[in-house]
Amino acid sequence: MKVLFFARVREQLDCAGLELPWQPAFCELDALQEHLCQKGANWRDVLSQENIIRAVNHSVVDSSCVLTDGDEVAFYPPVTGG
Amino acid sequence: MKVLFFARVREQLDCAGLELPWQPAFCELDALQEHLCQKGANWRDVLSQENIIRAVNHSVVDSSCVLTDGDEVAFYPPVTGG
Amino acid sequence: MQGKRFQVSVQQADFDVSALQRALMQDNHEEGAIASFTGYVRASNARRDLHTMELEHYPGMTENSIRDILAQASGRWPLLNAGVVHRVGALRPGEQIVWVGVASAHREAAFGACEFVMDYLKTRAPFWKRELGEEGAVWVDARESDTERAKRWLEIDE
Amino acid sequence: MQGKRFQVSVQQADFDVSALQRALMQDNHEEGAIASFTGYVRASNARRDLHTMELEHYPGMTENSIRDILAQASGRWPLLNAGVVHRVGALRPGEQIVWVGVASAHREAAFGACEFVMDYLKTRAPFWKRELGEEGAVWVDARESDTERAKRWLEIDE
Repeated sequence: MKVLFFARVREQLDCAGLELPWQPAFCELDALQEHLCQKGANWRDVLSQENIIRAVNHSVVDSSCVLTDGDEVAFYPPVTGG
Repeated sequence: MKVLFFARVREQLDCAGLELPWQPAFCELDALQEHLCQKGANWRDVLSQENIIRAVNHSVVDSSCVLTDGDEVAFYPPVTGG
Repeated sequence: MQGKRFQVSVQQADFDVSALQRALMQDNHEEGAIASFTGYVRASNARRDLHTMELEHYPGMTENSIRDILAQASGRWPLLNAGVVHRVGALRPGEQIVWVGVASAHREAAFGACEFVMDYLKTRAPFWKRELGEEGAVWVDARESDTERAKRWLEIDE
Repeated sequence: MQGKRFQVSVQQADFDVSALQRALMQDNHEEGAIASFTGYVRASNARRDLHTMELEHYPGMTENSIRDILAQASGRWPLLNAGVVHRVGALRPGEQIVWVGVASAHREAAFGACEFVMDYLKTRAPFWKRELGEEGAVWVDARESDTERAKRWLEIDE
């Protein structure tokens, strides 16, 4: 499973992305996020920011959702293009 | 005084414009228009059409107005550019 | 901020939208947004197969009325530069007729002013279209919907 | 009528608005109207003198989200063709960032759809701007006014 970070989130984590071997614990987005938060205090701080946007397979999700092996998950701040 | 006709009005009158020597009778737009109507039945028909627009010195006027020697008056149908 | 520039041209020749848009940019790079509109001669028509569109205008008044429309737009929105090019003469389907471009710091003003200028151009500037097709020449009728669109701006004022 | 074509490009290279606009035209000359928007890097900023704007994006999702926005627009308005070009990488003040072009039979649809696409692009497509100036690099904050503008379209639906 691929996890990506963009912009300010990527910079704050000093990490552009991770490849995680699939675990049953990742079957929900909230559970995956909690797993990432356990990587350290900085990870918990950054991923707990209120305005963080989550996308699963290129679609923004408003609440937790079911994940399956091979999904691509991204965490990023509000967009500022255009 | 210069009087101009455009588009359908010009075609219906078969006249693009006239140079009229100034007369005190032309001191009002309505009076000038009545003078033109007296040129023949066709002129009266064409210039009496309801949607005719009148411009004096490049500005559209909604009602009759005072004219002075040297003014440029135009009669034309609703515009269709753009 | 440099002074506002209004470019107005009534011409037979075709035009290049890239060049027109570049001419709206100032050296100090204040522009964040350019909204533009280009009108084209459409091939299809309810009444006939169009082969040529003829555009007549009132020289002198045309340019004055377009400048007046641009001045009104710049009273409503914080514009930097704006331009209008309108072609006259004989045009074929697919050809460009009119271009309106508006530069501003932000897109809200650019979009609003561009649409306002087009609505007013359609109902105020002295241009007339005549369609030449298989059945001869026909003057285009003014559209009631254009008058209604132009009236919106008066309602917004109230 | 030929099928609708959506052209989407995310690229480092600059673009030519004339060429992009020509690519929206079909051979059957159904288009009466093209509305377009071009966004530029502004020089001035509340916080600092900008010397470079860096644009990051989420490859793959960016293109998908833009196509989704165009599909939504074509569900709302009778569009013929539409295109979006968005640059990424390092840009200087005065440079073009984004272009949106919409072709339709009439101007109402072209203007509406062009503004809709820009509003959604600003609030949905995964791009991020970072400003480099004398005081270092700063991520640009999302504007509340952009969120409000995008919400307008939901209110129109109700």
